[in-house]
Amino acid sequence: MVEMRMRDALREALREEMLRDERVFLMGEDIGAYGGSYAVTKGLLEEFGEERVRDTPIAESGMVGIGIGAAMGGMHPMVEMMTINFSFLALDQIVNSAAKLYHMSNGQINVPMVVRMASGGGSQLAATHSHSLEGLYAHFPGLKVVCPSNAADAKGLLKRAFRDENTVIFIEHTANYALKSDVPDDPDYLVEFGVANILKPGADVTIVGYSGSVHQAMRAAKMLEEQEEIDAEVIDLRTIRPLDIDTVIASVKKTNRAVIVEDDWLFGGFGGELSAQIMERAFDYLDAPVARVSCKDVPLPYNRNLEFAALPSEEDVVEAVLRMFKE
Amino acid sequence: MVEMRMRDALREALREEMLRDERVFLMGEDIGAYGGSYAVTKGLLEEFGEERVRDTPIAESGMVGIGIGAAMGGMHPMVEMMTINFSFLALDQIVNSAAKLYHMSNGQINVPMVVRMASGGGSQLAATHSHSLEGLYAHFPGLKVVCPSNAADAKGLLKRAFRDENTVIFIEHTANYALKSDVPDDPDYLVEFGVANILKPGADVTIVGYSGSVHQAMRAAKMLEEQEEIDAEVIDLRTIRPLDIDTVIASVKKTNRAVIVEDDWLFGGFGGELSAQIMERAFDYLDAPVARVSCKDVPLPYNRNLEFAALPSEEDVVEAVLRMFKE
Amino acid sequence: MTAPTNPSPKPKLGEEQLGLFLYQMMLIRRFEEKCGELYTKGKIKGFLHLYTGQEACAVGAIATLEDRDKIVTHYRDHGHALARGLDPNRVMAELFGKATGVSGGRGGSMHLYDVTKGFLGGYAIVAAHLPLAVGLGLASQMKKEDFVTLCFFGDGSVGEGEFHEALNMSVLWKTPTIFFCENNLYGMGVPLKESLSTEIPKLAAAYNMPAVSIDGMDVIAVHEATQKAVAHARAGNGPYFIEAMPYRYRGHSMADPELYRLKDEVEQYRKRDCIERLKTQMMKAGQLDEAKYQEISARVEQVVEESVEFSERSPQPGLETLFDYITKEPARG
Amino acid sequence: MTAPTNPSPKPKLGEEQLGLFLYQMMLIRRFEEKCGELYTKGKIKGFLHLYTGQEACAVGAIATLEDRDKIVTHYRDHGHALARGLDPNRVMAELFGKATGVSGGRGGSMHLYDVTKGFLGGYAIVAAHLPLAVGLGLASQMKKEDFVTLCFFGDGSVGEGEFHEALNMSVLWKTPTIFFCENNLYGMGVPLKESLSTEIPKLAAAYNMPAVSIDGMDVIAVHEATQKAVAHARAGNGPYFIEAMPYRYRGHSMADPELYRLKDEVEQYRKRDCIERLKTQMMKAGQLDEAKYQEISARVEQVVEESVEFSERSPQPGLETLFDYITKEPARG
Ligand SMILES: Cc1ncc(C[n+]2csc(CCOP(=O)(O)OP(=O)(O)O)c2C)c(N)n1
Ligand SMILES: Cc1ncc(C[n+]2csc(CCOP(=O)(O)OP(=O)(O)O)c2C)c(N)n1
Ligand SMILES: [Mg+2]
Ligand SMILES: [Mg+2]
Repeated sequence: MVEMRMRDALREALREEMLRDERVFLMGEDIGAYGGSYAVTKGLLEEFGEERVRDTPIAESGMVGIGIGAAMGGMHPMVEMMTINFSFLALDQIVNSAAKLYHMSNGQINVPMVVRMASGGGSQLAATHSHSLEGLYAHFPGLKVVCPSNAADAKGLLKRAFRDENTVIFIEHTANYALKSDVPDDPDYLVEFGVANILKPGADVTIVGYSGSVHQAMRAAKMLEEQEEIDAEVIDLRTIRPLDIDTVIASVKKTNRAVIVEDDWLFGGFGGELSAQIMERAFDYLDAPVARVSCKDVPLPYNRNLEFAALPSEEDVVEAVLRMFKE
Repeated sequence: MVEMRMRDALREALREEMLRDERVFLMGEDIGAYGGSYAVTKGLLEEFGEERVRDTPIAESGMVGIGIGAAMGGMHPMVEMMTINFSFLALDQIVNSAAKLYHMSNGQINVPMVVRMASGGGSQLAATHSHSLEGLYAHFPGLKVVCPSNAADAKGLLKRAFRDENTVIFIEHTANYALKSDVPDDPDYLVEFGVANILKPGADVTIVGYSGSVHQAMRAAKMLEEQEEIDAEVIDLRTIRPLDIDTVIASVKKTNRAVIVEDDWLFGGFGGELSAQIMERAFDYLDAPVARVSCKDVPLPYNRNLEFAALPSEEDVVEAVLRMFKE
Repeated sequence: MTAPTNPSPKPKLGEEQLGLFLYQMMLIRRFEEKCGELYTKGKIKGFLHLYTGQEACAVGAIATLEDRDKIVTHYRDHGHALARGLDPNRVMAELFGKATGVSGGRGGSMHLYDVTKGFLGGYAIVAAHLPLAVGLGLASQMKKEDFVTLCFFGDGSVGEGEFHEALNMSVLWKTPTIFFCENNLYGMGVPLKESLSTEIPKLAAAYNMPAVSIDGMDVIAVHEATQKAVAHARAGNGPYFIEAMPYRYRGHSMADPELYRLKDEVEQYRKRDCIERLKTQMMKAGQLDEAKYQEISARVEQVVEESVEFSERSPQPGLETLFDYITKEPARG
Repeated sequence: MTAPTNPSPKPKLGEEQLGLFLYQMMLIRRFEEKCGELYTKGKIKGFLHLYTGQEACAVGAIATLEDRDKIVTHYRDHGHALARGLDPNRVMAELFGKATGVSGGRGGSMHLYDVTKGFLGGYAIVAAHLPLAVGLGLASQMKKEDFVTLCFFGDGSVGEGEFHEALNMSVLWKTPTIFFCENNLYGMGVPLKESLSTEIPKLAAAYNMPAVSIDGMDVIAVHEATQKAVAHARAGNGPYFIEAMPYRYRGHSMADPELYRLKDEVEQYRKRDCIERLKTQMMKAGQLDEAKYQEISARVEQVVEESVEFSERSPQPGLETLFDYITKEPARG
């Protein structure tokens, strides 16, 4: 176990996988000499050279398409989209090529590729640079969508992504990069996809989060415990496709209440899917409607006060829980 | 009232709006001499000339961006994406420019533009050409998303779209193009956004659809009535952003049961949002969990049997309703 | 064997090779005509884009490849598949949506795949497969497998942003990619001159790669140009661009009402037909006589008929396979 | 007024105009330096991309425009905004996120807008505003409003597909668009030669539009070239492409550790500084003396200080405005 920040854990994962498997190589904007926009790939160019750490032109669609081609040719590329905001430009390649080739070719061609991107608001980057669209990617059959909340998971999940035979969308919340936690140094440390993590067991209400929102969930749980004597169970989904709905349902059947926290807009966010599934599978156990705490349905403004007002907070979670107990 | 097919009603709407407002012009692939992939723009080049009916190169992102620029410059463009499948390529422009400019500019710039696209499966066009992604667009604040189910609505909604000050995503299910209905010939005939249509009143269960799925809903209602003596209320949402949730909730409070039918994939589809909202607002009225009937979570296969097995059918709706009454 | 009276182009290719070209072009022609019929009868569904008029491109170009080389192409892919030697039975079965089809009935006309032949697919999003071809080139370099990738696409693709992104990166990274543009003058109903502000080879050359324009109705010219391109790419010199000019005899797809061009234009181009041209040339050169031609015709007819029968008697994919091939499991561990 | 001893470039511009150039460049320089300080102090947040080193581009080019003309640019937009005459107080207030900012505090550094000045914004998705500039050109044509659109972007944009799509359609439709590429040699940390397989003007010219490359550190050269471009576009001849070569003195953004270039390189370029150059030139020509220069300096200092004070004392946008400006209602009816 070594304590490290999530960005360093991610780098370790990339490094170890590159050492383990020569099919693994990296592509993206400024991942070389610049070291990556969020310093995740820092030092890898020096260690692995220009063939395996490739700076690309600013051409998201092309670079993902090239990643797909390389995967078809037997490589296992990691394509860094810099941020999820720029991934719109590559969405066609991700959805129509990467996610569908295995199916369209009747199983002849699969696309082992990891597409990494930073996500999330809260840094006053304004409307075009603050997206949280994990749920958008989770909508497409053929993809896997990973969204770690801490350094240890980030490492284990990213290493696991390079063992997958399919395209994995790996989304890193910018607010998590600097968070530290103990990370196993075993080079075979993997975190399986589709296995949620119960971060805090509890009896009274289930709070579900992923990526950045896990931390609001945990802080809210603490506030509920200390201020309201409400014992919340907190679940970190880790991956949203595959989704470990069983763990969520088991929890809700125990607590009879569920709150979903996510950074994305409420309307049409992943929270809707999760809420619907909880209702479908635990209807008779619910003492109150499943609640959603999400971003307000506005483009994120630059101004700090407005941005904070738009984003979900631990107070919002506490409020949602209390409302449930009042009704 | 004139009986006409949806494609002809759409053409009428375009024609009337072009006659009414000289800011309106059309851009898209093969909308000119070819007449449009689905023959919606047939004859308009001849009537309005090359300046107002512009064939574009195959360049979806560029053409939507040009539409946005033209709108900023005082025009009211209609950009035809041919099909929703190609709109992935323009998603960045739609989401990051069209939807956010009004906000980012603090209300100085708005983008009055209509982006039309055909959607839906069922024609054996295989995995990349069969998307139903209405919900994807509905996720973004700043956009309006219209999905008519019949010729009259199509005309009234499309005309209404050209009165809007914002970007309207106008999605036409290919299976609806040839459907006929009576269409008002009043040039001021408009259908307001955010007003759902109760196609069939009923007392026992609420079936909600939009675009293509409205027809499965109606056929299912008929089967339920004739074979099971179940009296279903059928609601056509018409627009999913803005969403007329009030009409849906009023209906569910009366029937105590709801089934959502949509062509899109179940996981992360718009149905999840709707289901969650129904639960949130009518929890105490629900006799059973809200049910969703959607496309199976697979890329759509070319083979007819497989494709039909994947897509939702009226039988699936009937089954979902019956299951509700059994539980 | 006497030299042809017509001095140019000089066929440097032997009788056997030319005979194969003729056979392949005739096979594609007949296969496509049959597909057109079968579409009208409802045996083939979805979108169907026929290749008639363009046979010289697929046949001349693909003959230059070795077994380990790869091909990616667009939705107008039957010709490329047959020229690469995919089993006509399994290609036709795919169009029927049968389990025996090259893509198990999941892909249909626009998505033919046969990995054993390096035929890595037909793609239906215009220009989306160009980056794939560049990525395959990277794999070839990094795995030192020395294969080249031949990438077919239409003139319409040139307007897409991915065309630009792919060409640029291909030159930057010197990938062994042959960009083969079949400029049949139209993208659906839009004439190229209305959708592109320049000439295709001029644009391609601006990225600093060799770019040539050739007659796409002349299988020998296509073969020669592609041979050069393949040699260039294989030698590690990076990509090569070929614009070949054939003509599409049929509408864009079976749904095309062809309002945008005159029947007369089609007739003019038919006079330069690639099959007629090679046939005449070979006859003049004493490499073909009427009997031999009839023999080829009969063989083609038989192969096509057999493909239809095979498809008719093949089974549908079972409904229990609906959830197959969504993701590949398990992980490599 | 005596002629300058240095014969080329011959300033055809009068003293007043040159004085304005000098003032504007100095204002931008000082404004940006101040922004850098304020960022370090946490007064400005988010991403901040400074324009120092490139002032000649904004100033020389924008001076050629008339009031009705439009500008779109990328996220490195302070220089363009100030050169267009946006109120420095309101530009600074925007960076502070205040309600008095040009975008009401919603946009921040990357998204300055002032419609009254035809300043239609800074855009943060690389190359996404190029098509917007073409669309504005269409509007100008169709509404017969005779305005041209000046579109600024960086060398890094050239790799994007939208660059290609915009240039092509612009030429096809002869829109009055001036594509003004500020080639500062880097897209973030990637040198252009590693991200583009060719030279920018060569590529632009391949679309069949005039394309020139000029010194982006020489405000007079920039002005002359843009004047030609504007005249060309205004006369209905379609788009025009300018590659100007300035140099970015600071990192890409305030977050840039600048690992990819040597301090020495920056120093070399600083020797060619656009402000120093014009200052020397004007002094030699007798159009400027030390006193006048100090006067301008003092004015600049005052304007920048005042902008900071204005911003400090301006109010935050109210929380009750959170849901403002999502969609514009009601419909036009
Ligand atoms: C991204 C995208 N946009 C639009 C279409 C619709 N479409 C299919 S084929 C085609 C024309 C392509 O023309 P070209 O590249 O010249 O090939 P050809 O059909 O002539 O062989 C169009 C517009 C598509 N499939 N993908
Ligand atoms: C589509 C997209 N991809 C990536 C980015 C991240 N990014 C912001 S600026 C930039 C470099 C742009 O360089 P250039 O166009 O040369 O402009 P400069 O910053 O040098 O003025 C990059 C990669 C982005 N904003 N948009
Ligand atoms: Mg073509
Ligand atoms: Mg630059």
